[in-house]
Amino acid sequence: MESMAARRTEWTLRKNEFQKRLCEGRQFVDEPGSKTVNPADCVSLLEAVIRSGDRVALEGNNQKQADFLADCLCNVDVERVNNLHMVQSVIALPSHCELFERGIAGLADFSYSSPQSARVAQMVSDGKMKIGEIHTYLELFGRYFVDLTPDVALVTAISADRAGNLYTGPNTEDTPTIVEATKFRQGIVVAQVEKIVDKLPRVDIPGEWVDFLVPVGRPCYTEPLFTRDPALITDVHVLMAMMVIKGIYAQYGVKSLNHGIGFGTCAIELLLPTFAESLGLKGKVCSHWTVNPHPSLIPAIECGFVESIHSFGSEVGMEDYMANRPDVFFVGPDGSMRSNRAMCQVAGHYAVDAFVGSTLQMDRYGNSSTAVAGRIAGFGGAPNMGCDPPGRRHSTASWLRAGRESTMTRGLIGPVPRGRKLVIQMVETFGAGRVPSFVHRLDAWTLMEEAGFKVPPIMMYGDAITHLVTEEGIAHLLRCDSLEQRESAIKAVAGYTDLGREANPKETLELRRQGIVQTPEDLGIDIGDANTSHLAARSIRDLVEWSDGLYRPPDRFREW
Amino acid sequence: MALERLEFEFIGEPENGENDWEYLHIGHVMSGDLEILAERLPAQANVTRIHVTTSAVGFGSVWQMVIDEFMATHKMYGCEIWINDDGATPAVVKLRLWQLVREMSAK
Amino acid sequence: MDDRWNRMQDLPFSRLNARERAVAICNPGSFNELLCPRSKLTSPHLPAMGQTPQFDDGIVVGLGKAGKTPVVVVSQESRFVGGGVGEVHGTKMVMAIRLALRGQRILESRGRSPGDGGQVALVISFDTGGVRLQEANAGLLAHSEVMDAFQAARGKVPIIGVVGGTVGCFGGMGFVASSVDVLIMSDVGRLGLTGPGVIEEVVGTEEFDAANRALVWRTTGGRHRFITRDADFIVEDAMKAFREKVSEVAGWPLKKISEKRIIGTEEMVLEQMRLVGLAANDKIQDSWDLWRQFGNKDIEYLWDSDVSEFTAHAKRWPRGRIGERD
Amino acid sequence: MINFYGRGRDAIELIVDEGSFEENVCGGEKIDPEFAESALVGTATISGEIVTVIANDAGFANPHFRMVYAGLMGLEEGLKMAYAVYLTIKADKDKPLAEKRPIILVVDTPGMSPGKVEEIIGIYKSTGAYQLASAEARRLGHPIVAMVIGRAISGGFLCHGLQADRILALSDMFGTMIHVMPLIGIARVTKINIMLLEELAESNPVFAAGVSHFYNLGGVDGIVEEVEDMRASIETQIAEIRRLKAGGEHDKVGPWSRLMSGIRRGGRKTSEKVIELMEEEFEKALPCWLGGEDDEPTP
Repeated sequence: MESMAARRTEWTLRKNEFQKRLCEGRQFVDEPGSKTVNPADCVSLLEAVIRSGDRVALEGNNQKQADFLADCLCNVDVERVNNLHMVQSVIALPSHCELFERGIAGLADFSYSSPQSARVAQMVSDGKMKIGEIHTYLELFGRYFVDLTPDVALVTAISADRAGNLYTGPNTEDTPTIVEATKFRQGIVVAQVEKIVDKLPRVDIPGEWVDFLVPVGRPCYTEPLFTRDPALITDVHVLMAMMVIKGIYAQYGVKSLNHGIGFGTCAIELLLPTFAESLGLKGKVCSHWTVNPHPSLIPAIECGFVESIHSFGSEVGMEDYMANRPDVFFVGPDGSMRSNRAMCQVAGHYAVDAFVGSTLQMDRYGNSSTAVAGRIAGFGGAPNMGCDPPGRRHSTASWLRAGRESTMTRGLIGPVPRGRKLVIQMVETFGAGRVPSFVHRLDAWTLMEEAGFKVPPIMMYGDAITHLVTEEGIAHLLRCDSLEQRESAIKAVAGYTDLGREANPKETLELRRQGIVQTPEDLGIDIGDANTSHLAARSIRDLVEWSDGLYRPPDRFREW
Repeated sequence: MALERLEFEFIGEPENGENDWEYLHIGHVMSGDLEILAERLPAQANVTRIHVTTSAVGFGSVWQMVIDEFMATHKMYGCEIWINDDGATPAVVKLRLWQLVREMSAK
Repeated sequence: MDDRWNRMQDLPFSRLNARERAVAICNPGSFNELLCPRSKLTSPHLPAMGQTPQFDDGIVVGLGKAGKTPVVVVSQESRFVGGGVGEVHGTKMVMAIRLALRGQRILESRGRSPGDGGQVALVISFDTGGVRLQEANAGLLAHSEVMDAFQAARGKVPIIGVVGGTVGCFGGMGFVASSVDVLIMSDVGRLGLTGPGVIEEVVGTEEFDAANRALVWRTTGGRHRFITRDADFIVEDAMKAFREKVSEVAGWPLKKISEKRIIGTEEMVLEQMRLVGLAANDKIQDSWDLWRQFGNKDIEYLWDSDVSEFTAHAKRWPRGRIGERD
Repeated sequence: MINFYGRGRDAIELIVDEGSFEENVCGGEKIDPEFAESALVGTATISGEIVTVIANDAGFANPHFRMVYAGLMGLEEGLKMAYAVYLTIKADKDKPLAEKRPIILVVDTPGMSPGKVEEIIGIYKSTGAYQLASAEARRLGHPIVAMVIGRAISGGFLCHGLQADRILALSDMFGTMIHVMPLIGIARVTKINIMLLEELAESNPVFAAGVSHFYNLGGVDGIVEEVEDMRASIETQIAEIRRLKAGGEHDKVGPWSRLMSGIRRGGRKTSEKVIELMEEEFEKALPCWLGGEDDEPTP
């Protein structure tokens, strides 16, 4: 026999390590056999179960935050616990940064850091934080099961029973993904909960997957990230939203979709019961959604536009409303909604006809970026929504039509029919402070140089974009048959920006004739009639009324 | 820090609408927005003067283009138009001008 | 024109602009603006500071009719420099009061008496943060002129205040709004002296978080002001509701209107001293503490109920009967 | 140079007859001496004539309201001053115009109390009440003279000072401060460059701090250059006010007269245009509004 590698004999190293840490941690439980740790002992607990250099998943979501555990982790003895490798969806709280400032953590792999973007950039430039990679959510979740499996997970739930079963309520978000990755590779799972109860409404995480419970006595911090006050929607948003509805949704018959959180998409949602209804689109468009429970969807739901909504997370104040609309939302036997970021990301990636987002900057190729120099904000989930998944095999009418029109990409596979997801970007030609949105060079390049990234942080690559919508019109980029034509179409709707001023009026007319570019006039939309009076709701209060009082907006949005 | 004042003048045949208006006023001066006051000149007048007062200095050429487009589209000859602008984007300027025209036809 | 008037009646008051409010609070077609945008009488001070002026300087003044009563209407525009009172804005308001009084004298000279169209009323829609800082001194002086003109009008021209805009009524205009005969608010309206941001700066975020809008409204909003009787009426945030209430009140006998005042006599000062006594020594931490003292039990219900239910169930300050500082 | 910040009592002594000031008595009625002590009210004589004195004593904080200190006017302070005015009116209610006693306002306040409880109760009523009381007393014939000895700031000045018939101020030399907000604050809130504001302030009195700016706007009727002149200046003003009121010229005293002074002094030129044009348009609109003289009342 040729020489062979020595056979491995040890098979339970991780398990042994787990047992050791479990024992050390158990000295802090309130009574033998219990999983409950007094909040006052939480720092000691973390010092007992976390080792320097560990990979730690600290639950940081778009909405709910394991804020108490984050604070405790900031207070561990840095001599004992340091050099941690943080893996988390969102760097959201000041305490998430504090870990790096104090030297407790050194390396981060994450998806999104917009709430702390300036501080993250500063810490990177100061050498306090090293970034492994910035991911999309699905990528990061994928890596939890490959090469970024956490040693310790610090998660948050609403309540637990003594056996450790967790009830997450509507904001389930990342908890199942993190706990599954950690626990099944013999990691330690610590959960902060508001309180411990005898009987849970439902079990979101089985008790045997949870090692320690910290009853904090208050709800964890939860950000109402997807609440947009309709009062802030402008007439320009309404104009662009009308164009999307009439020029894209109606034409393609977009039934399933994901919306970003901009005011443009908010305007679309609020025009469904009015403008879209008047076009006879009810039942024909926007019936199935993979979005967070945007309060601005309430009027469309109430008018019967919406059949189903699956969500990444919940939204503060929407709990009662969702519980009372179980035909629409994914509601458990207990009566409350359950979200799941991983599932919803998969759905938004593979199973929808269209994604609509907005961006800060776009170049002549249609590459778009929200990157701003001096800020590291990450990607979140948008790139997974905003792309055509090559793995998709099922068909819908919208998908097929978009595929037929995709002149340039169709050429690569011969005569085989194939569909395409619509990826729509809404961009005002000038942003806040009259900064042009169309640029020759994206700020992402500058950020790449500043932060030492290998590629510029592009949110959506130009080849993914099928439609660009500005106040000047729609560019049906998928209908272009050459790069030159795409560029002309982009310039044709780039208005009075430098890039837009390069447009050749004759060429623009030809693009309009071919239906590649459509102005409001081409679509039969009167610019002078685009105003917010068309919105089904024009204030948070209108939304409350639409919901029959079931929507209870967070205090910061109640202006009456 | 001073305001910029821009003047534009157009000459052409007024369109024969049966609209019955003396003056129109829309909008508010607030960050990123503007007010427009349009006053009708005597019936035979074929000149339109547009007076822009803006806090955003140095955008004269963009104003020229937006207003050219407006006049080319709507041919509002025979008016005096006053604009007070607090840094509106071209998108907002255009929208307000078009809203003015709609207001006119509603009168 | 009446079409537009009709449409405005169905809209929230808070959403309309100052001119629309002025037009819609009067009988259809009756509003006649003085110093309308065409007069282009703008602030000479803002341009020097690089700030764009507005043709009406953020205030609409005019003559109209509310029900059977001729009214002078003043309506502040909060979209323009926060409704701030500058030189032109302030003088327009002062003049409006003086002209209302002059209108009243003209009617009297014609031998008309209240009841046969012989009573002029003044209606002021406040939507302002008070003094416009760019013209701070002129704005401050204008406030004193307005207060003096109010006193001159007392017992002659009823003054009806309306607070239902998005900014509300703050700064020196808070004094002015408290000095009217009858104050009508919606629950969107706010009345106070110091804005929430400044209070937060002074007392700290722990005690007063200006981003907590519910707290801000609880402290200065229409519901609270109705309970403390600073507002005589609370109406829905609807143009129609405001118009109907204004028309109704404008037609009341002068004596009945004057009885609604909360300040302006020695007795009222003593009453207010008793109300203030309730709050001494940090006894009141939150407006709801006061609501409870007046006998309100289900506070959350009152807070979330619609305006008609709120009005029916809210227990208000019994005016002078309780309270003494201990 | 001396200043009178927080020295309302000292200033009173310089103005009234020596030893004549009796605290917490107004129009013969007593006021609780422990109520709102920084609102200093009382009765004194000037050259033998009885006057009511209302002043700030910044030395007292209000133990019951923690945002009332350093001369800030709180809920109780405004009401107490208003009460003092009403007691004054009551005491002289049967007296002829010429015998209505003067009210002397000694002004040194940095403003109104900003606080949560102040908003819950509605501090605007305290100051509103004081303004209405002052305007009423003035219109009934009481000569009211305000003497600004230190700080006359924003809402504080509005309620305690600006309703007077005449306003005197010690000159800038005494550190007298009259303004709504210092330039640095205005720059911060309006986001206008401070250098530009400083430059504009030299020629335009409309926003900048200072006694002379207020003088040009009409907001101050006279500037007193020497401390010793305060008393005589006040007496002169009282005599002048009496003369005007006796002649029925109520618009030549008080806030409206200051607007007119502002126009004359060139500080409020635009106001003049507003007044003219509004009167003109009003006259034109009258027939449509109230009907012609011979019209029947319109239903």
